[in-house]
Amino acid sequence: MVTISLTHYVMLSAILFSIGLFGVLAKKNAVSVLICIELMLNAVNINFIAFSKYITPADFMGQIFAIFVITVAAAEVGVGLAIIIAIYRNNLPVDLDEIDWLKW
Amino acid sequence: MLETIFIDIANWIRNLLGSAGVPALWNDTVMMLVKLTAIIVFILINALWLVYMERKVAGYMQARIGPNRVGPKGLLQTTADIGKLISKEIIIPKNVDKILFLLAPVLIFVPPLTIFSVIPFGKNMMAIDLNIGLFFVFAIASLSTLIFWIGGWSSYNKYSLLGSMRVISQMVSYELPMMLALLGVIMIVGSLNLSEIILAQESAWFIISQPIAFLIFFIAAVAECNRVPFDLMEGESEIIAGPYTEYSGMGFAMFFLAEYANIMIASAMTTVLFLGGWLAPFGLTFIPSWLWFFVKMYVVIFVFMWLRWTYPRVRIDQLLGFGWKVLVPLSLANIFVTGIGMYIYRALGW
Amino acid sequence: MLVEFAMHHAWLVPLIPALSFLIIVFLTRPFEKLTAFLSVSFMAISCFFASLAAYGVFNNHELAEHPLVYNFFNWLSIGIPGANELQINLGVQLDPTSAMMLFMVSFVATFIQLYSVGYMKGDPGFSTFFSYVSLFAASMLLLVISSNLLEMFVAWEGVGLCSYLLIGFYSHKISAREAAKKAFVTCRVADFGLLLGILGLVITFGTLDIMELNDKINNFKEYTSYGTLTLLAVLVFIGPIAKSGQFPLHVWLPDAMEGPTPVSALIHAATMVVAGVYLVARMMFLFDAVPAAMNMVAITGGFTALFAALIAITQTEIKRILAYSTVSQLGYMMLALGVGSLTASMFHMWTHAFFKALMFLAAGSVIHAVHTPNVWKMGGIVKKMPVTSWTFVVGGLAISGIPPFAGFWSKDEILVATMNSGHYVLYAMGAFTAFLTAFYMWRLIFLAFYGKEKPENHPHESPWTMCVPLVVLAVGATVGGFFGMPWNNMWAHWIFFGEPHHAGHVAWGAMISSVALAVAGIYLAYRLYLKDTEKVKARQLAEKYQFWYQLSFNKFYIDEIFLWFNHTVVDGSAKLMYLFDIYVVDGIVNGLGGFARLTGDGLRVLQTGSMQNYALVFFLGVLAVTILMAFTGPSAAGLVLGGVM
Amino acid sequence: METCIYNVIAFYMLAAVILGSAVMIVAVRNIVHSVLFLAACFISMAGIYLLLDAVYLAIIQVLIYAGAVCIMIIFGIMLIRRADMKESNLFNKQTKLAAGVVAMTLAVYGILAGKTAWTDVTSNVPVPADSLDKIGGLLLSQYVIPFEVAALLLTVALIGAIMLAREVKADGDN
Amino acid sequence: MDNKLDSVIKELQEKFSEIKVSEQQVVTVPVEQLTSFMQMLKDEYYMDFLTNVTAVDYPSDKNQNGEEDDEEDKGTMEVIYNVNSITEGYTLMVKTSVARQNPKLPSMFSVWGGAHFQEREVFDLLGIIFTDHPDLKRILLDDSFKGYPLRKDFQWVGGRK
Amino acid sequence: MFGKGLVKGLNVTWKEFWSKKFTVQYPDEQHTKPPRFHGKFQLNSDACIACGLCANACPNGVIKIESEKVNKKKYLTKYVMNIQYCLFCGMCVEACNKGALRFTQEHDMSQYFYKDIPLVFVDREAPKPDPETENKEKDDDKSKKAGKAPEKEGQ
Amino acid sequence: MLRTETYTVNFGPQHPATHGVFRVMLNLDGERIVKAEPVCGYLHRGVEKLAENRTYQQVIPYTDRLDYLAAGLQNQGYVETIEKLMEIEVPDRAEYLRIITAELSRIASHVLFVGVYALDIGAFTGFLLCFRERERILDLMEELTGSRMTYSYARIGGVAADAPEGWLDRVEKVVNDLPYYFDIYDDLISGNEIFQARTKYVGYLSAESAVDYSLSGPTLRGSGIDYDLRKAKPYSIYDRFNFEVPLGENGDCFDRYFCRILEMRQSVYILQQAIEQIRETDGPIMAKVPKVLKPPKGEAYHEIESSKGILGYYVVSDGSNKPYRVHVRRPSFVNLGFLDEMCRGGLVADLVAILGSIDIVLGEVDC
Repeated sequence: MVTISLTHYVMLSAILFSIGLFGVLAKKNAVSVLICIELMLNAVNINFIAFSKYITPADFMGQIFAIFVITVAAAEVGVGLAIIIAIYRNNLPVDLDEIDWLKW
Repeated sequence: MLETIFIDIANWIRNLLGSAGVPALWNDTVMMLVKLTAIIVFILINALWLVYMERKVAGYMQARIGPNRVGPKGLLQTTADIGKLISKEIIIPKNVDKILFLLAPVLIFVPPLTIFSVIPFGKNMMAIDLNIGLFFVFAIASLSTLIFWIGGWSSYNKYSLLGSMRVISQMVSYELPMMLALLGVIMIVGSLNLSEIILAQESAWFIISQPIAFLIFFIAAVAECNRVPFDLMEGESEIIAGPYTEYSGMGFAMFFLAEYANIMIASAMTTVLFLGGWLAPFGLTFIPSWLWFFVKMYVVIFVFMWLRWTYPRVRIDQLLGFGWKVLVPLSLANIFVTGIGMYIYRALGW
Repeated sequence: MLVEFAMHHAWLVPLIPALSFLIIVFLTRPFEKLTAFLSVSFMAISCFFASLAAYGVFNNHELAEHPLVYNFFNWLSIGIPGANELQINLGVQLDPTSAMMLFMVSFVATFIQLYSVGYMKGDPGFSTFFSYVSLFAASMLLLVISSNLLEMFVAWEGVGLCSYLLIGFYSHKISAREAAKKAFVTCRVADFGLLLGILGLVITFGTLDIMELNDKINNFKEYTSYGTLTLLAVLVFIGPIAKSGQFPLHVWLPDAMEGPTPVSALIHAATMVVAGVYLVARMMFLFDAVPAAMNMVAITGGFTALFAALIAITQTEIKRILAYSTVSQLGYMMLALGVGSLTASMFHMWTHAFFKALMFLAAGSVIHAVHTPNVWKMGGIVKKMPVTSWTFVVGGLAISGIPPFAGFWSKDEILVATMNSGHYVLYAMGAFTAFLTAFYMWRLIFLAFYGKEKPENHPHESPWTMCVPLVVLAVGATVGGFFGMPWNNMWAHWIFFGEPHHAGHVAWGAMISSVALAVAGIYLAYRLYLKDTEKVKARQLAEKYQFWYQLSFNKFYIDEIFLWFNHTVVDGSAKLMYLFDIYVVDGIVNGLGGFARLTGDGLRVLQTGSMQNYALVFFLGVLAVTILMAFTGPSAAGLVLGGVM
Repeated sequence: METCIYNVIAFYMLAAVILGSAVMIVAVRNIVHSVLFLAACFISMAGIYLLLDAVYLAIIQVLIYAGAVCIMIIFGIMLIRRADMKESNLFNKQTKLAAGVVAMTLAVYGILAGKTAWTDVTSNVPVPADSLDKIGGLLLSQYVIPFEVAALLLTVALIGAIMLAREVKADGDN
Repeated sequence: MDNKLDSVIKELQEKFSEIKVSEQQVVTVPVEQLTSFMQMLKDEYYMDFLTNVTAVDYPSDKNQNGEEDDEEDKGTMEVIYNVNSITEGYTLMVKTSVARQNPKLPSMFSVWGGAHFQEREVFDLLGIIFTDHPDLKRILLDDSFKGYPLRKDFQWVGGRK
Repeated sequence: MFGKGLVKGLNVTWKEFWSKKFTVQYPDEQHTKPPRFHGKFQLNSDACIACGLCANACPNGVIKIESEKVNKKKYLTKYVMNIQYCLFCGMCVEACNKGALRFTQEHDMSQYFYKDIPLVFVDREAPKPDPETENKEKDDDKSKKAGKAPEKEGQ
Repeated sequence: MLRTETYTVNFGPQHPATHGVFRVMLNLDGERIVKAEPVCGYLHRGVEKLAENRTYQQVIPYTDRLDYLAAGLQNQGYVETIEKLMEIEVPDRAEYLRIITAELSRIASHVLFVGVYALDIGAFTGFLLCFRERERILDLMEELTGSRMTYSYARIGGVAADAPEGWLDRVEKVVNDLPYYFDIYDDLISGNEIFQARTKYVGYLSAESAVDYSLSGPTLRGSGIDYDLRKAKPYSIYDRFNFEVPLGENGDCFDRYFCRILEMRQSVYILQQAIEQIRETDGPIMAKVPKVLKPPKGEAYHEIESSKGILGYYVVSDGSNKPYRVHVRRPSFVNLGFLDEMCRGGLVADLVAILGSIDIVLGEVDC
């Protein structure tokens, strides 16, 4: 009988994380980067919950941590979008390629 | 006998399958499928009937008699309409996002159908007895926002876009007071399980102990269903038909029917949460519980229709202002008062 | 049954006004009548509960020594559970002292709110005012019943906030805004001391619970030294100095008269300013353990009493006179505490609450009617406003210490206690203050209520909502003292520290002398301000003692001294610091900066400015570290990372 | 641990959907489609959570991610209008470099995951049935300070977002 | 008609000698004085309500077929304003005429906002140009329409057989 | 009190819900038309003298009349109403001195084909002038005129 | 409110809220209106030009088709202008019949307005209930004139036909019933808080700008200007009736709406008086006018108070049997001129409320 073990979840999370990372590094659109960050956070969440179930099922540490991750993610999206909108509002480009004001 | 008729049928099928030598696992699967299919069929038929009912109610309230030509008393009117709509061409305008445009009417039925799997129609009559059923309902219901938006956005039409933006802001704003209003109920019951909520109303329905919550919930439910006086999404005198503007044929019919499915959910939830679900009032238990449920549900649906054919439409800023400035503080106050009330109640031990 | 309920749910007393605050703020603000009704009725319910609780407490003698303490939930737990965990509970401590305060505060607050219905009519901020007052009452009541210092501190700050809001209620007036700021800042300065004291207590004794502290301080040698304890006591006392308007931080109190009159009555007569006294009373065990601190309290109190009375005799604004009188009376209370008589202090607080609230309200009524606060511009009001005037006269008799009015009994009690404890100088100061009190108070009465009518004033009696509280409080000011007559000594039987006093010991000498002083003061005022219709003699006296008059009239230039201090000392040192900063500190920093800039110029090619580019490099780094750690073993990684991991 | 063939099937199906839609999120050229794939990804992630006996988190996932975050992003996109939605989600210049880094990350991650002996730490205790009660209790007792901090964070984020996205008054007379 | 109006017209005649008054109390004003005249009507006689603006085409030959060649046309166009006074209760018809060849006159928009649409309509149907009008373009007819239909020489091509 | 109007509105619709309905099931039952109803036209071609007054009165040029002179008398050969242009103002009926043109109560004038829309009342050949009957007709004419007059008054 | 780029939306020409083929070009910032430019002419039929090629009587049916919702008023306006031109005295009975038709038309138009306005705001039931009452009035008019909407009833010098037997009694019955229905409208529509929230303080029109922009009718009176030609310059026989001119206070949509409701009540009052008086008036219904009308050379401008505002006819005669020039001063058209200013800064939904409240009829706007 085939079973699903912790490794499966960890691998799923790894692939998801990598896809998200690729998006963060390689997409032009700032919103898209935000989306990919969400993907990465979700990958982390999978790990948390999988560990919670397989390693410490009784004390729910992972699940609670995941809840906090979700909270932070929601806050991050809100602020991130607000920043992007503010940039757009000032008639500046939203493409990350062209945002280089960090340069000296 | 009548009380348990549906459960009996289910058991009979289960026994039949069992005696036919189907393994337990498969038996469960089949049973689940049967239940869900029954619910889907029920909803679809009900949606058809509700369209008819709406037209009848509207007619009667407007000094006319509504559909009366197709079938006895016009009962088959909606069926005929659907038949017509199916046979009509689905017009796909130029420049629309074709896949999403076609996907939206299909997806729009998914959330209501999913939600119905946890609603208790009668004593022990629910497809899935979920521990956090109430939460589940809201989680799934919040998805339909996205689907309305897909429909509106993909239409490539300014009215549709305006309508879909309205949908989003409206549904997002009213989800909040809706949930906050229910916190009072949840605090009293101490559970998110829908059957437990019903059972907790044995002594008094929550409409009596939580009248403000009921009012807020009902108003928010009307808004969530995009019904008058909150039907800004369609607002035919302003933005033609909102997200539905470009839909024709069956695509439109799907949206239309989904609206009724959503009304059913809203009224079923109202019934479950505030009107005692399938509990019989005044000890009239000889009427089966599921019948009570439907009676209550239809009363609520009637009120929905009654409102629709009475009130004008509010404006978008009034709608949002009302949600955020009136309903949200009121629901918070309700939670506060409920908490204090519960504490005093327990402290006094009355 | 109901009494039992009230005692065990004393937390309802502050909660009800808090509830009314919330309801007013969120729901009924637009509906003024509803707001007023709600606020007053909630306060009345609260008062009803409070009186029930007080009744219960005074019927249960055990509570005098073993207060009823219960915690209704665990508020915070800091630290590792089980080990050195600090449990802070939201609790209630009910003993005769707090029960008395509970009753007094809610009673006075109820009538003041009722009075405000009439006073604030037509004000655009009507509802806001009631919400503030409700919140204020809630905070004060919470302060009274709290069972631990943190809870008390929260309420203390709540009271401070509300007083800020209320003093600055007429925020369109610059003076009101300034007064509010002054009150707030002055109190915050002192609260810092209090907070330090509380922290010190926690660190030293590991608890904030008042009863536990009591036990632990009784044998403080196990925890700390005498010196530390003295320091803690002094720190704790700093808070009350400002809050209760003791010298030298009393400056905010007279200015605070900018608020609406009911606020003055509520905050500056009956409730908030006595919070400091109450805190000291609550922490009596702490001060009692340190005689030096005790003496400090006594001297501060006595000096404040005399000092404020001296200022009061030359003031012209009716509310300012009352304000300085309040400061003076608070000095009395502190004095009583300092000499170790909790009984006398609390007793004076009780009587003072009645007569001072009464006088403030009556003064408000007068100002309301004649539209000027200046006593010289009033006169002969007694004919037009009989209720107000006569109640004020009752207040005046009470504060001057004329038997059988309330003030006499309590003041006498304080003086006796002072004498008994052997502080003869303080006794003399107290006695002189009593004389001054009678003088300035009757000066006020004669100037404002009697004498010639001024033609420009058209006073008229106030509406019933304003009169009823006056009458009720006047009755209180008359009979309030009978609880503590030396013959029955009911008061001392209940509220005491250490051992209860015993009845029968009547100090006739002190009593007679204080009455004589009071009568002398009144007579002097009569001669100067009523008999002499042109006030010639008074003017002559002022001319003659020009220096002293000016000193008193300008409040001994305390405000100016503070200003001077601020301008010279604080600003001067700041200037020095500035010079140090720009030459020494900046010199170092600029030097470093120059170096960094040179380096940066070389390295800035690496700055692409693109966020994603940085992220890429960052991840490369993470990757490298991971590989190092995972594939080479911890030691090698540690080597590379410089022992960070 | 009850192993059921359904779980296996469900896992593989959900994983396929998740990864498929994740790839699409990155690959698709239209940002709106990207968001919709994101929603699909989130919903199937909720399925994974169900498999992991985290019912509460599954619901939270749907409610917050699919119901709120996606909609928020859509709102953001709608506010940032651009001429052609169809070309709104392109790759930048360092794509190839990024692909290299990601491939390395994945390799390292994979090797590490494979190397670790998970079975050693795995405990065979089933997840308690009343997880909701437990989580609620823990959140309000042991984790109350993080909980409050999270609440504070959300408030701060809310206010910050409003301040950032607030209408910029042109000329000050608008 | 109205005594009040009579006196007003008399006053007007004194102030503007060039105006002509017909039997029906219709005032004809030369184009040059139109704006100042109207402004005065509004400011001094409280004629605050411009009811109606219209125009009539009078080709020289009055031949409605418009067959003679236009270049020699010496005809005129009359623009008619009906002005009411809500407060005083009188009403006045003011006329002015412009040459048909070059139909131009100042817009009344600066005096009465109500002239906006009505002048646009007159422009649309008769081709009279109101200078200073803020937005003078066709209002009823299509932008691509040729000619001005209410001129007498307009020939309509098409219609039902 | 806020909400009073809302409740009143609900009350109105609730009352209407139970009130009498006004629907007329059209093809089955029909409203009775008043006598002056401007319905379909009817021409009494015998009474018509082809005078053309109706055609002149019509604002829209709906009526087309052709007649031929037969025996010194106008003989109506064609009477067509292009009813698609008709305003149903009733000017023609008013204009008819002979009472030949009338309104009926019939209102359903829809046709499947466009060409069927015009009402063709008369479309006939003029009879050959018959010299034999010419005199006779003259007599008839006289008698007709005599007989017509009271008839017209009756209308 | 988040600021976004403005974008243009074509509101119409085919749109449920424009009451016909009418277009408003909206510049929107989110849902806020930056500019609203009315574009009309989709229904332009050239009535003024047509009239130049018709005899004086033949123009009457065309006037019906301007404001087809209150055709009686249009007929009256035109006919009275010609009478003024030719100086014809109209018999009393004809005047009464004209006034009864005119006021019935006014009520019919206002009832329809109330219903349609409710529909614009989103209340469907009010729309149909209003139609029920309108139908009763139309039945009466059908009985009198033979047509339900385009009456062509008035004739130069009188009216087309006398009232049928018992007609006046039926009119009286309907008229007496009407106030009951107005109460229903008040309960269902005017009193509704949502309706009030949608219309109050929306589309503000100050008295000054209303006069400046030549607005008329209830639109003008909603802003508090007491200017009703029936009272200010009584034409026909309006000086024989006793009635009041209802005025608004705030000049918002609700006032404009409510003015009409009150005006209907006043119309009922006028009708009651008119029926009472016509019963005592016998006589001819036509003045003696020649068959072929050839008015003397000259011109005439005459205005009446129609249901939408001041309806003026300007007719120039050159002595022939056809008018040389006919111009119609259409209230709907002129009232539309202020739409942009009223809408600016409002929401899309406000546009619907404002457009509804000035009660345009496209037949009239486009002429």
